[in-house]
Amino acid sequence: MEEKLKKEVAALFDEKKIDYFVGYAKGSLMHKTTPLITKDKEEALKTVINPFIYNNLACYLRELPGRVGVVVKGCDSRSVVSLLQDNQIFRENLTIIGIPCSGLIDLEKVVSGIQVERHEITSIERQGDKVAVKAGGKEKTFEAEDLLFDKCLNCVLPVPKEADIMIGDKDSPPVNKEKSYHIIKKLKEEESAERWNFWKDQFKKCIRCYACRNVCPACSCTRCFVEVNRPQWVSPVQKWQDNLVFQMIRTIHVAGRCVDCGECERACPASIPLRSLQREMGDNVKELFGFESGMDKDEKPLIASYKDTDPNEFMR
Amino acid sequence: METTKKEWQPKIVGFLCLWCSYSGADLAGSGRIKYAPNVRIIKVPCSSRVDPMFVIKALQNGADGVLVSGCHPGDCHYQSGNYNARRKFALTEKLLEIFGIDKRRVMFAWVAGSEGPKLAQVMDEISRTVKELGPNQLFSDKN
Amino acid sequence: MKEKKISEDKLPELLKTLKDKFLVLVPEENDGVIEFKALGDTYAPLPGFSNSTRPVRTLFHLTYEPMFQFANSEEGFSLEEIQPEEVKRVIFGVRPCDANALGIIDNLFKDTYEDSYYLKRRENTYIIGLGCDTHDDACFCTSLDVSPVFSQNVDLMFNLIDGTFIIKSNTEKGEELLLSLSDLAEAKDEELQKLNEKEEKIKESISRNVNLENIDSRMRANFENSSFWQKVSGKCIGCGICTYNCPTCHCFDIIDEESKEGKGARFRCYDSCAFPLFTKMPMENPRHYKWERVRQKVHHKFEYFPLNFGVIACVGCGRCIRQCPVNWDITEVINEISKPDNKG
Amino acid sequence: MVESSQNKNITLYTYSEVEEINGYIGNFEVKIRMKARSVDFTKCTGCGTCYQKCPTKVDSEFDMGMGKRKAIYIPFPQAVPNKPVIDREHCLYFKKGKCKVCEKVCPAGAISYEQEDEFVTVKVGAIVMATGFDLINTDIYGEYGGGRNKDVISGLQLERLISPSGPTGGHILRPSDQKEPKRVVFIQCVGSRDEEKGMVYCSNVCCMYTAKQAVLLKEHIPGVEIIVFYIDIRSGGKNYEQFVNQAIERYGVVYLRGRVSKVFEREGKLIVRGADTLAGTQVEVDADLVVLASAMIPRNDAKDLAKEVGIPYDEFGFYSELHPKLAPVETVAAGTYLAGACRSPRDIPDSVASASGAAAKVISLFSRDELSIEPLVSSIDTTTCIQCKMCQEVCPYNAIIQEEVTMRDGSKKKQMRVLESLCQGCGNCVATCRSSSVMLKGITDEQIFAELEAFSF
Repeated sequence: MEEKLKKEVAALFDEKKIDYFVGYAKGSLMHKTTPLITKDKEEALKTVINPFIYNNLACYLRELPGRVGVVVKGCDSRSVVSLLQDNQIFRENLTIIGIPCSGLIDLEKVVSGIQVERHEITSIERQGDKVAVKAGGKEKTFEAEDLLFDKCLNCVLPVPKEADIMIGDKDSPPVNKEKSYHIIKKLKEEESAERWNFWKDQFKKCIRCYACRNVCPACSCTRCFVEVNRPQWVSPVQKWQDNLVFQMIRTIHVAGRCVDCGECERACPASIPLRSLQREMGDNVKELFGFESGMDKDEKPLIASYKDTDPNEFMR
Repeated sequence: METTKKEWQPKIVGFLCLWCSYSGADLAGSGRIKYAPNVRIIKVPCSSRVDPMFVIKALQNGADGVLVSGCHPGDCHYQSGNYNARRKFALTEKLLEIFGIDKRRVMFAWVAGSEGPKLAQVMDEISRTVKELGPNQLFSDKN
Repeated sequence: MKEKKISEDKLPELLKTLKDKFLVLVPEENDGVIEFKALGDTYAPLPGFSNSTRPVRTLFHLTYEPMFQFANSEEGFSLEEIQPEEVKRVIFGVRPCDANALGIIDNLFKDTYEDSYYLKRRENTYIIGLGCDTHDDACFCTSLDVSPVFSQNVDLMFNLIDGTFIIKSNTEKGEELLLSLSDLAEAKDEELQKLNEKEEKIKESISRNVNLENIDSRMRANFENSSFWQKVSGKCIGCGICTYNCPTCHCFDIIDEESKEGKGARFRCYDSCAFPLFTKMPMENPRHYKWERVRQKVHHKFEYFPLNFGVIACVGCGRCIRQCPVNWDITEVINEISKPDNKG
Repeated sequence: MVESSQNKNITLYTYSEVEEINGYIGNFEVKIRMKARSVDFTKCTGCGTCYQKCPTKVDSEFDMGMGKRKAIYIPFPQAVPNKPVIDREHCLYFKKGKCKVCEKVCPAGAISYEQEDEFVTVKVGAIVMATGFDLINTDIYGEYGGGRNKDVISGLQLERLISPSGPTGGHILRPSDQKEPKRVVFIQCVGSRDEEKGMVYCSNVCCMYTAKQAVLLKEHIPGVEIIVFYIDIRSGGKNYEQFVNQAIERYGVVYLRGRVSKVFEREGKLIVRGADTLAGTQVEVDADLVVLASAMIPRNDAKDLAKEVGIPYDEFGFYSELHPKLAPVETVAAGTYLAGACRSPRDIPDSVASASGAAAKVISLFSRDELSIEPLVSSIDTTTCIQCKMCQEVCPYNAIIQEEVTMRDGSKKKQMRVLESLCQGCGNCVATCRSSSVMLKGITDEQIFAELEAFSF
């Protein structure tokens, strides 16, 4: 797969079809990958594909001038479509290289599974439904669904829909809705006051680094509402109240754009389960309006459109 | 004069659209209809002017409840504003649920300019509900 | 004073005795986040290399803190200063890199303007360092002459050698603390020898390395190289993780929060050069583009801070690499600048 | 119409439809579809040979289906322009590919079967909506025959029967057997003031035209008996009350206050059964002709056009004025005005008055070089706007555009702009903008925020 991708990328540069290539490269930390953004063909050939390509590269597309070739997984492709709906990027400037995804391995789950630190793990290999992990003398085989990111276990679109080039065949991660939803489910069963207290405690940890926002392709504003100071919607002082209000409003803003790529949660240095917020909002959006983010680039954005038949029961 | 301790009264912010709900309030007034005095009204041109941010900010500022009201679907003075608004309101309602804010603190209503009695009813209803829920302590640093 | 020692299993007891006089903070893990928390019933050491998610400086230079309260009423304007809490603290388990970082930012907070909030907390806090037994692939302290087993900025230094903690006192405060702990045996020379061996071993095994030769002049020469900065900043998403969780970053903003009836407070809170609003002025933003902001961060640490205080503002703790959502790596950037073929 | 067709400042587009409206007050662009007439008007002299010779007969729309016209036809004698058009749906040539009689007989060679719809885009400064009305389909009233009986007709059909250029040449002959009726029954409020089946409103004109038609019938047919079933007589208007009184007193038209419950056929007669609520009795009369005062309703495609223009309409489809008292011919869409029955049912004097009002509004608009508008309009901060165009999507007035501007350094850049002349200040765009780049002057976020703060909880 990697070889095929390299061939395609080289061809795109040779045929002068792209100015920039956005893909993944080996990271500077064991097992991790890092985004690769380059104008240089030779550098672009360092691109890799493995079960650790977690970054959603769609978040770079707005910044890049000219024609861009971008590697997308299914969820990322939805982000791209969503950005197209929002007029943030233009299809004619994009060459979308799709990668069917069988799920991404969550390194934190590997570490807690094998009880060895990440940098000491020598190899992690996906073999169908199993993942073999080797560390020092230890060797352990896991069920894939125990090591994949929660979001992957309920993937809506494993194979990118909007793609110009496809690398590889159909592929999809195992489905385990229960596991994917464990936090959401637990919270749903609680009384609303308990839920509030849960989030209150979570946002006491928040340091307002805005990694959730900056890593999110759906957050496409150049100036976020938190940076507005007349009026000051959200105080820059990192009190939990304002941290929480920031995330509440962000949740509304990305409703209808969020594709459940889970990047917000992965990026969060305070380990706040942000994905469960966004995912539940996304599920609500689907239930209320039959709208699924990033599926059809010709669809109008959620908030810019309406139907006469939209839910009305909640109104007095 | 005052001998008994005053009963706690909720403070509720009401975003009312100028053309329907606010006229409804006018009508209720000229019709001498009595209703709870707890809602402080902020007049907006259209329910579509109401950003979900307003609702959240009102709660953060300590409002015990929020009422948002506009023209009935199809009756919007600005043609389709309330349809757009309805989507935002539905999302806001879900947002409250997800974060664990009691949904009963926030009420969305359609009140036409001719519906003075309904406006009064809505005002009474949210005042009563919020009174039962007690003061909004959500954003308080205590507890 | 000669190094003392205490057996590993006696440590919880030792910390417990400290608890009577001090607020004892120890690292604790919760949901993958390691934080310094008040010691509970007992101390449970964390396994392996486990540095706190946030550096220890966040306990001195708080994320936000009120500086004074004000009120404007009919009786007139009143202002009440808010001083930091007067609590004697012991922080146990500070890694040498983070302790070193405190020494670095002391320079700033002690400079022309003495920052009472920071300094008072420094004064009231005993820092007990804990030498590293291991490290991960983001660590590069050795490149910055930080020892993995000792720091000049701890009061006491603990190092585990074969089930025994070797305790080295480094300051008067440390000695005072050590004296208050009854009958600790003295460490033997061979144990100290083993400690040296351990240090060498860890130093050797840290493979991440930055080339800091002539770094200041190289940085200066490279400053105008916008295409270089544009390239290296490409994948940065501009979040504040690396600055907020950096042990030497210290930028803050001052905010007045006025609430109802003219009452309010002035707050100091973290700010990050990664944000577009950082030091933005009414009409002009000195760092309009992402690459300019990334450059600011790197230059501040490796050029401006050394220029002002004679020390590089980096201790190689590796947090900025470890926690970065896109694996942006400052060591790669510095090494790129240090490459002989980098034209600058 | 003839007069206006000859005015050099008026261009009439007949047999045409509005396809698309863009732009804003003072600068509308209207795309008009000029339907193919299949007759070259530059050649046609209007001699009329073609429609005399055309073999195909079709029910005449103008005569409300009571008369016939040809497949090539002039809709009515005073039509402007007075030149024929081919009805392609019924023309034998278009249906079967054979005939071409009109082409053969046309002395001017004006017939052109190949003609296609043409489009023209005109730039106009203002738009007057004058789409008129339709009549409610009285077939829904089963008790009045449900449209099965030919001699139950509408007021408009009777109007054609009375007209000298109508299907009977002005002789009042009932449709079923072309006999002169001896007794005519008028039923008022059919579809009007009827919450159950019809429209809740009063159609305004029926009382008066019924009185007029009754008088005309009396004058045309000596000895004709006329009975009018009514709910109440609404004759507000100059000289209207006197006119009705005259019909009753001088002409002897019989007015019975009461509802008709049933109209049915018995032995070649129409039996009208109803109540006389003043006498408190049931009445049953036999009539030769029954005339229903059907409700006026908006044109069936009025709503589609309103959506295109961007004006609101009420639950029935009548266009909404800006203000019922103070701005009855204006609409919320700046530069768009209302005339006639498209706003509500009205008679000729009222239609003329509103049309004059609309014309006067247009003239006063055009007489100024600058426009004064409400100051509560939106504006966009182009430095923070990301041009997601959500504001444009939600704007009901198409008041937000993306335009290319030249920057100070000469480079071109696209940016969004609010057309202040169109913006009505609803604020939908403001609440939709995620980056708070849109501001509604006078009702800014800052002001609302201050109101929230001022409540001081």
